[in-house]
This record gives sequence, structure tokens and C-alpha cells, in this order.
Amino acid sequence: MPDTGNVMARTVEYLRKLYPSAITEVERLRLGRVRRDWTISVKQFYAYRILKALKDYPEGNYDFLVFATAVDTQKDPRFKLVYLIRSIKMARQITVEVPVADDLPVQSVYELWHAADFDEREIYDMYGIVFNGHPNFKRILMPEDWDGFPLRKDYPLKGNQFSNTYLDRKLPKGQLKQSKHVRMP
Amino acid sequence: MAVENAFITTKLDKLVSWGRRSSLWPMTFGLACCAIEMMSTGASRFDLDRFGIIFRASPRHSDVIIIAGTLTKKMAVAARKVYDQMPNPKWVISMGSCSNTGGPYDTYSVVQGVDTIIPVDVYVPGCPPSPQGLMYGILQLQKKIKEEGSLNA
Amino acid sequence: MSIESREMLINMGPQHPSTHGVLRIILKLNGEKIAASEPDVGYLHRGFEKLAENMLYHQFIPYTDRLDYIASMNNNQSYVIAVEKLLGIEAPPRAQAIRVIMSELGRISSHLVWLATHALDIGAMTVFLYCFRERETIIDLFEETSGNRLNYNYSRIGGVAFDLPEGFKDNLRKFLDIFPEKLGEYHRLLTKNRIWMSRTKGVGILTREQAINWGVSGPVLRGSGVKWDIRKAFPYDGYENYDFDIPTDDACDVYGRYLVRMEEMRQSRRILQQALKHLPDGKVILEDSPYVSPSKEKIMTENFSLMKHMVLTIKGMHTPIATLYSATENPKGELGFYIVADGSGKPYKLKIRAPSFINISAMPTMLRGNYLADVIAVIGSLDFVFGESDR
Amino acid sequence: MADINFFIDGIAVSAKPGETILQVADRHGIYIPAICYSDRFSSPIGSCRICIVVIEQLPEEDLRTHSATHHPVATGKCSRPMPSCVMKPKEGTYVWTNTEALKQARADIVKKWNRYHPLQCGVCDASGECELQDAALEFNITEGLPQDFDNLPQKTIHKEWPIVNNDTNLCIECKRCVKICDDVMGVKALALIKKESGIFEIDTVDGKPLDCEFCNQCIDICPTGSLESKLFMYKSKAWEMDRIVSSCFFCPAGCALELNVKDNKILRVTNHLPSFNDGNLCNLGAFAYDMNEKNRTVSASIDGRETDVNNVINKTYKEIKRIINEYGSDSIAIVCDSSVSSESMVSAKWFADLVGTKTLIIPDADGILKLNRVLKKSGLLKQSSYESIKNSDTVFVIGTDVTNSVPLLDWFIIRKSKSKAKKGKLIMAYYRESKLDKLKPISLRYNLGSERELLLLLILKLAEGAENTGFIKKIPDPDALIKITGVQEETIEAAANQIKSGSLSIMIDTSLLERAGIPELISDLAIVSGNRSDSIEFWPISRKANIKGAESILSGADQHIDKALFQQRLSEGVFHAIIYFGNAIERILPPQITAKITDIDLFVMLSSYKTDNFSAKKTFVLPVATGYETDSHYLNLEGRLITARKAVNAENENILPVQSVIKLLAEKFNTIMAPLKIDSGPAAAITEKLIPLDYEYKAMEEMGSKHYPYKLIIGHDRFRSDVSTSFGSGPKIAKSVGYAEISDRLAESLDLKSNDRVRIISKMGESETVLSVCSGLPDNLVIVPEGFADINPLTLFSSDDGYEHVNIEKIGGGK
Repeated sequence: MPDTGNVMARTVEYLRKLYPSAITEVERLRLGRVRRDWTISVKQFYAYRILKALKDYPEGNYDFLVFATAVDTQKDPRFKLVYLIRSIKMARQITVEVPVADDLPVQSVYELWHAADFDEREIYDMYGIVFNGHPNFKRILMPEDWDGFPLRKDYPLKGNQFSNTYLDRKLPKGQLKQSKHVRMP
Repeated sequence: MAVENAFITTKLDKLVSWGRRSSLWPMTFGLACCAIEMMSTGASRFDLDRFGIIFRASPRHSDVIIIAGTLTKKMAVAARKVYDQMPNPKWVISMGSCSNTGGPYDTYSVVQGVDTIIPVDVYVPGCPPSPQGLMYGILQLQKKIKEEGSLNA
Repeated sequence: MSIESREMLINMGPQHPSTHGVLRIILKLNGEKIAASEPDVGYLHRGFEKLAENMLYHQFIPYTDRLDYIASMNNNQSYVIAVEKLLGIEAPPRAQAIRVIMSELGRISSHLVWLATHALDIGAMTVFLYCFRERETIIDLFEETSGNRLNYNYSRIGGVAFDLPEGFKDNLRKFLDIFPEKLGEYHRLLTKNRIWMSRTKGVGILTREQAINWGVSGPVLRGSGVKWDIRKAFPYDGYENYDFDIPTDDACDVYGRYLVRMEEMRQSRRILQQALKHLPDGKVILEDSPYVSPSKEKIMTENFSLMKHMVLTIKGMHTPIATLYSATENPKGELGFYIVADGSGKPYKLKIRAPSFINISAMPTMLRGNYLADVIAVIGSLDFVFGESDR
Repeated sequence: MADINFFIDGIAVSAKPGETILQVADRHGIYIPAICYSDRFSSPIGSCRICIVVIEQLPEEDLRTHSATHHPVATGKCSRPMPSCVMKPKEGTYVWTNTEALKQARADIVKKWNRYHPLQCGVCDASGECELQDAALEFNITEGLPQDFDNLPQKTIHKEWPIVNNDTNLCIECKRCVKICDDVMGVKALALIKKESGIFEIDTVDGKPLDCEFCNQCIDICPTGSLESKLFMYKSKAWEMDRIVSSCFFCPAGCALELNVKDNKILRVTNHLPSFNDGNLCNLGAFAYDMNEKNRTVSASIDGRETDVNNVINKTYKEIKRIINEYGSDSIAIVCDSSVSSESMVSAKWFADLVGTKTLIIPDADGILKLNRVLKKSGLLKQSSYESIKNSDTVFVIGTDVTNSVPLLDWFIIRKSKSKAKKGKLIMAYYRESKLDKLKPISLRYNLGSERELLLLLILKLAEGAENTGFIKKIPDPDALIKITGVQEETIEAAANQIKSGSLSIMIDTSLLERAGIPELISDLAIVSGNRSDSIEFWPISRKANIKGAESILSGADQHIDKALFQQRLSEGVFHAIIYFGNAIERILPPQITAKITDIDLFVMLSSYKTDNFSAKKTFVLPVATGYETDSHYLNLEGRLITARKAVNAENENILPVQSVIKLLAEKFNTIMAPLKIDSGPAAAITEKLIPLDYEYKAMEEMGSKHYPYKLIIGHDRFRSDVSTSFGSGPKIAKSVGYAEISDRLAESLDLKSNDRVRIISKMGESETVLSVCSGLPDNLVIVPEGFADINPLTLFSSDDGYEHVNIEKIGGGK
């Protein structure tokens, strides 16, 4: 394993030099013996640039996107995009958080990491955040004619009117019946 | 004359249902965890072939469809289509809690019981049911076919 | 005379015997060759992440079984490690060793299922029967430990549910003794088999750069020549104490991935042997921790233990307010849990980084330019499970 | 005083004067565990000692050398553990909340509680919301104290108490129930009492079975399962129920509450929401929840025969059409109860517009509308707010027992008197003893019926000082007034001085306001008190939940007529059809009116509850959903729009929300009903122009005679049943039969005892009931409660003056 030293601090320093006002918060997580994960919060305006800079980070590219997801914070702005990216060479990873509003499209990172392909579609599917510059942007887990974004906090677990009548519309009449069993709440 | 006819019909009925129940060809409709147990049932240790059961991949070949796993709303449309493609007589085994009732997934995307979209003959409980359980379910179906007779199917 | 040719769209799945579940692929064919393809997933989307937000941390353990249901033990382990990290606790050494045993057994069993189905799809029926024979031995080991054949629900936050049963060590030792021979059997059947080689070599190429860019993990990544294993990079449950190698292959094709998995089974056996040899004594769960329910006996006799148990099962534990990602190396690849904890008994958000999901996304790259018949070879080599991919 | 700066756990904080350490920590987001503390109390109890902290007072030279993050172990100069809920911080001290010693001490306290705590979490109702359970986990108790099994303490289980089950074995003696009973409710029924065996137990103060307001507050605040509701016991576990945040609609206070629902059934009511009612609820809010199930109208019917809803709607349409064609649209009257939701009222008004009638009656809103008219003239009309009660210098209650009508206001008044600031004084003008008399107010105990005289006296006293004469055209003789009211002159003087002293909240019964002259007098009183619209608040008090909604609807409506006019037109035979929105019309309107209604051609009733003994020539009944079965809105006394959320599904598909029924009916008229728009109350225009109103005083007529020597009034018992709430079982458990109350002296003179059956006779008729003798009543009064099946006091009334002259006769012996 290469000598990484305090590589996380150096990474953040590098980013700060590139975009002085992009990073709003740096959080270093320590829970018991948890390994050193750093989390940086980035303004949406700089997000793509910061991620690109991380991918091209000279000491060891953050070339592996572990996952991208979103969190419905129920605050303003409503969502927070989360990218966890990893440098395989240095065996280090960094979390980039980008607060975004629910009505503004976000720049896709597909061009940086193709791994974002499915993840970004899933974020759209589950949260309704729209990405610009994605080659095949549509729902992924839910049917394409689905309405509603299930992982939003205001979406009920057991579904809404739309989801409960979804099959009524999809299957011919007379093929559906009420379930026999009764569920305890 | 009438008596003779009835005699022959009963015998034929028995013969047909014997034939049917002894060569149940299930359509594999493996959806989730239960599919693995269904595979185990068909594999070396439990060996479903000895019951005359050979898994088929095409609905056109099949007599019985084993719905093995969680049926989601996205998949339900396909499930119904596959069922409709099967020739009569056809039977349905619902394998596992998910396909029986929705199981632990009382969520927006899961069909709460496969019997809401296709008629089920045998429900096999378990999460997942053991291969023995599935075999018992299949034997129950054979019993059912025997008792129903071929004319009612 | 000229023959007019045009591209043809073929729909494969979601009900197809060799898609290993409910994958649908839309293939654009140029003659026999695949010009483009688009995998369509989500046919088994059950709402795991939404469910997790609506239940206590410990209630979610049985659900993790049903992610990658071929390697349930590994999922359990991965999830409880994530929660343990969040809480800042660590399981006792014996529990950690037991988890390692279970997860390595799970890896072998998962690879056996992969090999069985992969070979069956390509046409080798015998391997299917052989592999399931060996797998049943492992399933029996799991069954005597946890009580179930498939979804074990064995790991607990702070340890494991029960200690190993009597005779487990002997049974495991017996299995480990015969396993190399069986592995050799598979090699003899496939590795130098002409048909096998021509069906797999040079098929489904995913170069090193592509593999990293597509974010694939596990044997698929290692099959593209990247030496990356979470067990080595970010060790958990004492993996740093075991001596094992990370197999890689630079062929970047289906055959390379096959070799990697075959070798992984051998390495798993090595780990298992070490774990058996150095299995520590002691407790299997943190008994006095405020995050762990007391033992049944205590609950029935001591009111404070009963109260503790009641609160833990009704309201759940108080977690720190923190965000955390924790991953383990599963048979399919890197299974990670990203937990946003708001201090209550339920996760505010739980993202499951499913290896299958990401691995499927790389499939069009591998398929491009291959023949239609190679689709199932590529699918087999990716070894995905839809419980995990669609969640 | 300046803020006090000190440190909690090394964090610099500042306390406002009077704040305790716990409050400061809470404000700064520092967690200190506490069991007996609740911010619903005016002062801390200080009994559990879980909130202990150590305080480190360093000499000044040490202080300088220490950084803010130093740890107490370093100095060893800590105080012994002090309860932070009581301790006030001192400048520059270091407070440590979580040292190892404190953790140990807290664990020891919990161990002591646990020592003989029964091992019954599995069956205990509190399980899942029990604070002792939480403590066991929070302080991670892993070993217990040794138990002496030969000498297990045997504590009492009070199974004999009504509604409340008190298992003292589960008690941890935190005294929260004692505190809330005394401090918030002002009842003082419970106490921690030393028993003969030397053990302390929670028991009633007098040792008799509990006999109180049954407000559920002690049950709600009990940290363990010691106090439990018998209505809820063994019905469900806490975690199995969905908690639906809703609002109470039994009185116009509109308290927030949570309905605990399981299997489409409301099982209990809890409340821990931050709201203006601080989580407090009264007996109705807490126990009348099952009125959703009893005595319901579940199907549409025509003259008692059950039929399809659409059939009834069809027939209704045809009948209305026929009546309009024959007699014109003004022959249709729309009557609406004022305890129904705003949806009902808006629908009623909308339907009135649809059929073109000019008659819309909401009977109980008459008084409030009269007051509004007067106040608008004098420029005092505005929307009151609960916050202002807390700040006002004087609360003047006249002619109403707020405890009984709107308990929320009662709690505000009690809280005012209990709080340390002791700001504000209460003037209680009421003809009988009430709960608020415990607070030692300026008590104006007037003779029933002399409210006008009392107000006049106050105005005269106030006008003297303020040189504000000319309010009353004909000034009556004060001595005569004093004689009529029966109040001491000094007391009136004291009350007048208090009224003058600053901002004022006037609480007055709406039925009082219906009487001639009272609204004018109230307005005049406000003017001569020297207050302007920013420092005076009017609270028309009524039991009707949506009285403010009625006010809001009718303020903009030109159709409204009052009860008297309605009665007059009714007797003239103007009306041929009445459409009624509400329940049990015979209990809402006086019998003179209801008797006329029975003769009418068509009576359509949109109600949720069955009415057995009322019918017209044609009676159509359409079932409507209750506030539990559909989202409905009410305007509370503050004019705030409150929402009662749907908690359960209706029993069958016949039961529809009222607006849906009207929508179906409207479709027959080929009209499409737009979605209802419900807004909060009318914004009152305030003009700072005070116009003295002229009011001509006429001396009170003495109507009593030797045949009818006593005055009958409608009362409400402790367990405040009301027309609609009487359908629930909660009130009936505490009191199943309605009693007529008379004073002990009167009983003695008539040789009557409690439980005797008596006949009450008035000009209108007679009625039989059971007697209850109690003290604290004027001697000439008979009080009959409303809301009981066996007696309806309304049938005895001849006028709407609020009282009726009656006689009492004994029939036979007691039961």
C-alpha cells in the first residue's frame, strides 16, 4: 500500500486551493475504531468541478465511484446528494455532499464515472431529482409509468392512491381480486 | 347403455388425472429467495425428477406454474401474461410467504398475495419453504388433481 | 443482388431461465452480433430502503438476508458491522471469528450456486448437480447453526445470535477436507474443456479502466486485473489476522472471472482452516452493552433486564447522530450500507450499495460486439442477484 | 437583572434570572436526564433526583488558569450532587452533568426503583412508553439490588376507583400525578400518603375512592403503569396503535390531541404535542372518544324505515322541489347546530343559497352575534388570543363556570395564579360555588337572574371615578340594585377597582348574551374600565364546539334569523320544510319550537347519531360522518382553524362526510358543488372610536309565585356531558344517571335526601328525576343537567331567560 500519510487533509487542502469558496464544511467521522472517512459539503455550483478535481487528483486518482445517492433532509434545500468516491491506489475514500433543491436539475457525473449511470437514475426514480447530461435518463426500479417518488419522506410506506390502483389499470378487468388475508397493522 | 358409459368415463377420468398428476411439468417462475430453494429441490439431493417433475422454461410446455418469490407490481404484469400463455389444464403453486401474502414486504411496490392476480391452487408457507415443503405442496397438488378429476379441471 | 439488413430489437426477460431471476435486457442486434443493449432492472424492487426507514435497526437484520439470498450470512454480517461501527462497539473476538467462518462458507456456497447455474446455462448439466451436492453440505452446516436453510438471520448487533452447535467444528473440518478434491473435479470438468473455453474466452471483455470506471466490484473487478478486496483494504471482523491472497486475472473476460471465483473458493477454504484453528473462546455477543438485549434467562428473572429488552425491541436504541458508510467484501462484490442516523431508533436513511446493481450497469459495455448466444455467458459471469440489485 | 454566565459541561451558557440549571441546559440543547420534571408544571417537584449535577465553584485565581474544557476530576472541588431542576446557577460556576459518579448515582436511584418493581412489563399497559423502562436502558442497569423475598412490600392496588386503576406497586413516587392534579388542574385529589406499614403510596387525599374531575391528566403523566385508564386497560400495547394527530371538538377550545387507533377503533387519547394546551386535556377530550361507536345513525331512513342513501336524496330533492313550487323557497328553513364542523355549516349555508331560502338558523350563535354587533359599534371588536389571558391584569368571569364549559381557560387561570409572578387577579361573578373559588378570587355571588343589575352596579362604580356619565339613560337606585343582586357593596367596590387596574379579559356565557341589554352592558363596562381594544378581550363562553365557526358563517350571511323570530314564523306556519344539520334537535331547541317542528311537512336530518323520539310528518334521515371519520374543521375561541383528522373509517359506505351528502343533493338540482372553502374567523375592523351605548334599564320583574317557588337552571355536572358528547361512554362511567341538584338547606326544609325521586313541575310540564343534595348552592335553585337520556330539562322551559320557575315534589322513597 502506498504511503498515504495524512492524505485526506492534503486532498481537502488541494480542493480548497482550486476552489476557495466551494467547500462549506469538512467533517471527519470518528466512531470508535471506524476508519477515517472524511465528508465534505460542496455548493451545488462547484459540485461537478470538485468531483472532477477529485477524479484527477494527482496524488492518486479518486477513480472509483462507490455509490451516489440522495437524502431527503426535509429542510431547505430539500435534498442532499451524496457521492462516495474512492482512490483504489491510495485505499482512501471521501464523501462529497451536495445540497440541492428539488426543482433544479443537477449536472450528471456519468462522464466522470460511468458507475453513476444506474445510481443517478435511481436517485431520480426514488427522489425525483433530475440530472442533466445523462445518456439514458429515465426511471429504473419502478415502472416507467409510475407516479411519485417512493423514498421521499412524504411518500407513505404502504403506497398511495396511485400505487394501490396501479395493477387495476395494468391488468384487464376481472383478473384482480381483493387479497384473502387480513394484515395486522 | 348409460351405465356402461358412466363406467368408462370414470375410468378414463382416473386415467387422465393419473397421467396429469404424474407428469407435472412446472414452469419455473423464480423471482427471489424461494427460487434458490426451488432449484435445490430440483437438484441432486432432493431430486424432483422422481415424481415425474421436470422444470420447463416455457409456459407453453407447462402444466403448473410455481410462483417462487416476491411478486412486485412491475413483475405482476409479466406474471399474468405468462399464466395466460399456459395451456389448460393449468395449476398454480404459490411458494413462500411473499407470494402467499406479500410476506414481510408490506410496501408500495409489492403485490400483497399472488392470488390477487392469478388463482392459486396450493399455498406453500415458509420463508423460504424448505425443499421438503415444496415437495409436500406438489404432492398436495397431485392429490387435488386426483380428487378433482379431469373433467372439472 | 443485395440483401437489405437492418438492426433488430429483441426483448429478453423478465422471465427467462438464464437471467437468474427477473432481468430484462433489450438487445439491439446487427445480424448475430449485439450492437447495443439495455438492461432493465427493478422487477424485484421491494422497497428495502423505505422499509429500513420505517423500522428499528435490529428489525432490519432479517431483511438483509433477503438481499443477496444466496449469501445471506454475508449480508447479515455486512449490515451488523455497519450498525456496530455507527454505535462504536465491536463484537467479541469469538463472535467475529464465527462471522468470518460463516461469511467464508457463504462465499463458497454462493460461488457454488454461481458455478452451477453458469455452467448449466452454457450447457454443462453435470456441474450443476455436483455443485448443489456440495452446497447442501454447507447448507446443513448453516441449518444446524441458525435453524434455517436459506435466510439465516444469524448475526446480531454486537455479536451473533447463538454459539456454534456441538459438532460443528468436526463437520466443517470434514467438509474442508473433501472440498479441494471436489474443486478439482470442477476444474477437470471445465477449466480445460474445449467447449467451455471457446464459450468463455474472449467473451464479455471489460478492461481494467472500464471496470474501475463502471464501478464494478468483487470478482468482476478482480477478473479485470484490479487487485482490490475490502477484506484487505479496509479489514473488518479481524480479517487482517488471516493469511489469504487476492486472486486476479488479467484476461478481463468471462473465463478470467471464472478462474478468479474458482481460486476464491480455495482462498476461502484457507481462511476457514485458519479460523477453525484459532477460534477463540468467550462470549458470542456483547451482553452488558446498552445496545444488546440481555439473555432470555435474564429477561425472565430480572426486571431491569426485561425493561431493557422491552425498550430495545419497542423503541430501539439511541444511536449517535452520524452518517456512515461501511462495506464488506461479499461474494458478489462490495456490499455497503450508508446509514444516516438521526439519534432515534430508526435509520433516517439507509442506502444499500448493492454490488449486483452496479455490476449490471456495466453489462452493455461487455456485450457490445459479442454474439447473441454469449449474452447468457456474460450474465453468468457477472453473477448477480436481483434481491440485492433491485432492493 | 443581568444574565448569569456559567458553564455546563464546559460549554459557556447564560441564564436569565430565575431560570434553573435544567432549563438553561434544555435551552442550549444540553441533555440532562430527568423523570419528575415537566414543563407543564409551574414549579419543579424535585423528588426523583435523576437530574442531579455537580457544581464546581472555583476560586477566582483557579478560574483564570482553567480552560473551558477542563474536567472536574482535576480539581476535586465539586459540590455534592444537586438536583438541577431546582438549583439556580451562579455566576462563573462549572456545572457537570455526566461524571462517572453522577452516572453511578443515577443508576443507583433507578436500581432502588427497580428493586421490588413487578416483573410484568409483558402485560403492563405502559410498556413501550414507560419512563422506568427507558431509564433502565439509558443508565444501562445490568445488576439489581438484593431482594428480601421474605419481606416483599405489599402495596395497595386500587381497583375500586372509577376509571383510574392505581397499582401502587408500580409507582416510583415521582409525585408527578400529585403535582399535575394540584398545579395544573387545581383539583388536589391525589397525594403521597404514608400508610400504617410505613410505606408511602399514592392515594386520594381523603382515603376514599377517587372522586374527581376524571381528567386523565394523572394517567397521562404517570411515568410508569401505576395509574392506568380502566377504559383502555388490556386493550392494546402502546406500539401497536397509530397515533393520529387531531384536535378535540367537544368544546370551542380546540385542544390538540393524539387519537390512538388500532384496528379501526379509537382506543384512547394521549397528548404530548407542543400546543397551546401544553398537553393538557379534560375528561371529555380524554374519555369521550368512543362516541364514534355508540348510538350511531348507520343508514339512511324515511320515517324510521331504513333505505338507500340515494333513494332518500332523490325523495328529498322531489319534496323540496314540490315545496318550493307550492310555497316558495322561503318556506324552507335550514337549521344548524353550533357544535357541528365548519364543513357542515358551510354546506348548510351553501345549500340555503342553492334553494334560495332566506332562513338559516344557528341557534346558539345568537348571543355572540349580538355582542359582536354591539362591540363593532363601540370599536372593541377584535379576535382574542389565548396568549393575552396569560398577560391580562384582570380576568372577569361572569355568569359562566369556565371549568365546565371551556376547561382550557380554567387551566390558564389556574396557571396564572400558581405561577410565581402572580400576575393578574380573578373576579368571579357566578351565582353558585365553582372550582375557581379555590383560587380565592373576588367573588361576586349574585342572585340568579340579576346579571344585568350586577353589571350596572359595576358600571356605576367605575363611571364615578372616570367621570364618564351618560351611559345609562335612567340611572336606577344603586341601593335597590345591591339588594337585588345580593352582593356586598365592598366586594363590588373591590371588583370595580380591580377592573380599573389594567388590561382585562371578560369571559361571559353566550346564553347570557342572548338576553336583552347584556351585550350593551358588557360593552359599556369595557369602555368605562378605561381599556381600549388592545388591552381588552372578550371571551363568549359556550360549550358548543364550533360557536366561532357559526359566528364566522353568519357574519357574512344575510339569511340569519334569531331564535325568537324563527319561533314566531314557525307558529305563523311559514315553514314547510326544515333541513337540520346536527344531532338531537329536541335537545338543542326549546320544546316550544320543537313541538312546532313535529307538525311540519318535511324534516330532513343530516346527523351522525340516532334520535329516537323526534319525528315530523315526513322525517328523512341521512347519516353523516363524525369528526373521527373524516377530516373536519372547527374554529376555536381564538379564531384559529383547527383540524380534526380522520382517524377511523366509517362503519359502512352509507356514512358520508356532510359535504358529500350535500354534493349528491346538489347534483339533483343540476348544480355542481365547488370544494368547500373554510377560512378562519372574520377579521374584525377595529375603530378606536368609543361610543357609549345607551341602554334603558328596566327593573327585573319578579315572576316567581308560590306555586313555583324555585328556580330551575340547566347545569352540567363535573363530568361535563353535553348533547353530542353524551353519546360517548366516557361520561357515563363516572356518572350514569342525571341528578337534580339542590342545596343541603333546601333539602332539609323539604325533608328530602340524596337519591330520592322527585317530580319537577313548571308551567310547561313536569319531569321526574333523582335528587342529589350538595352544598355551595343558593337555596332557591334546582339544577338539572343536560345530556342524560332520562331527563331533558329543556322540556320544562317556557322562556329562554336561562332559568325557569319550578316546584319540587317528592314521589315515594329512595331507590
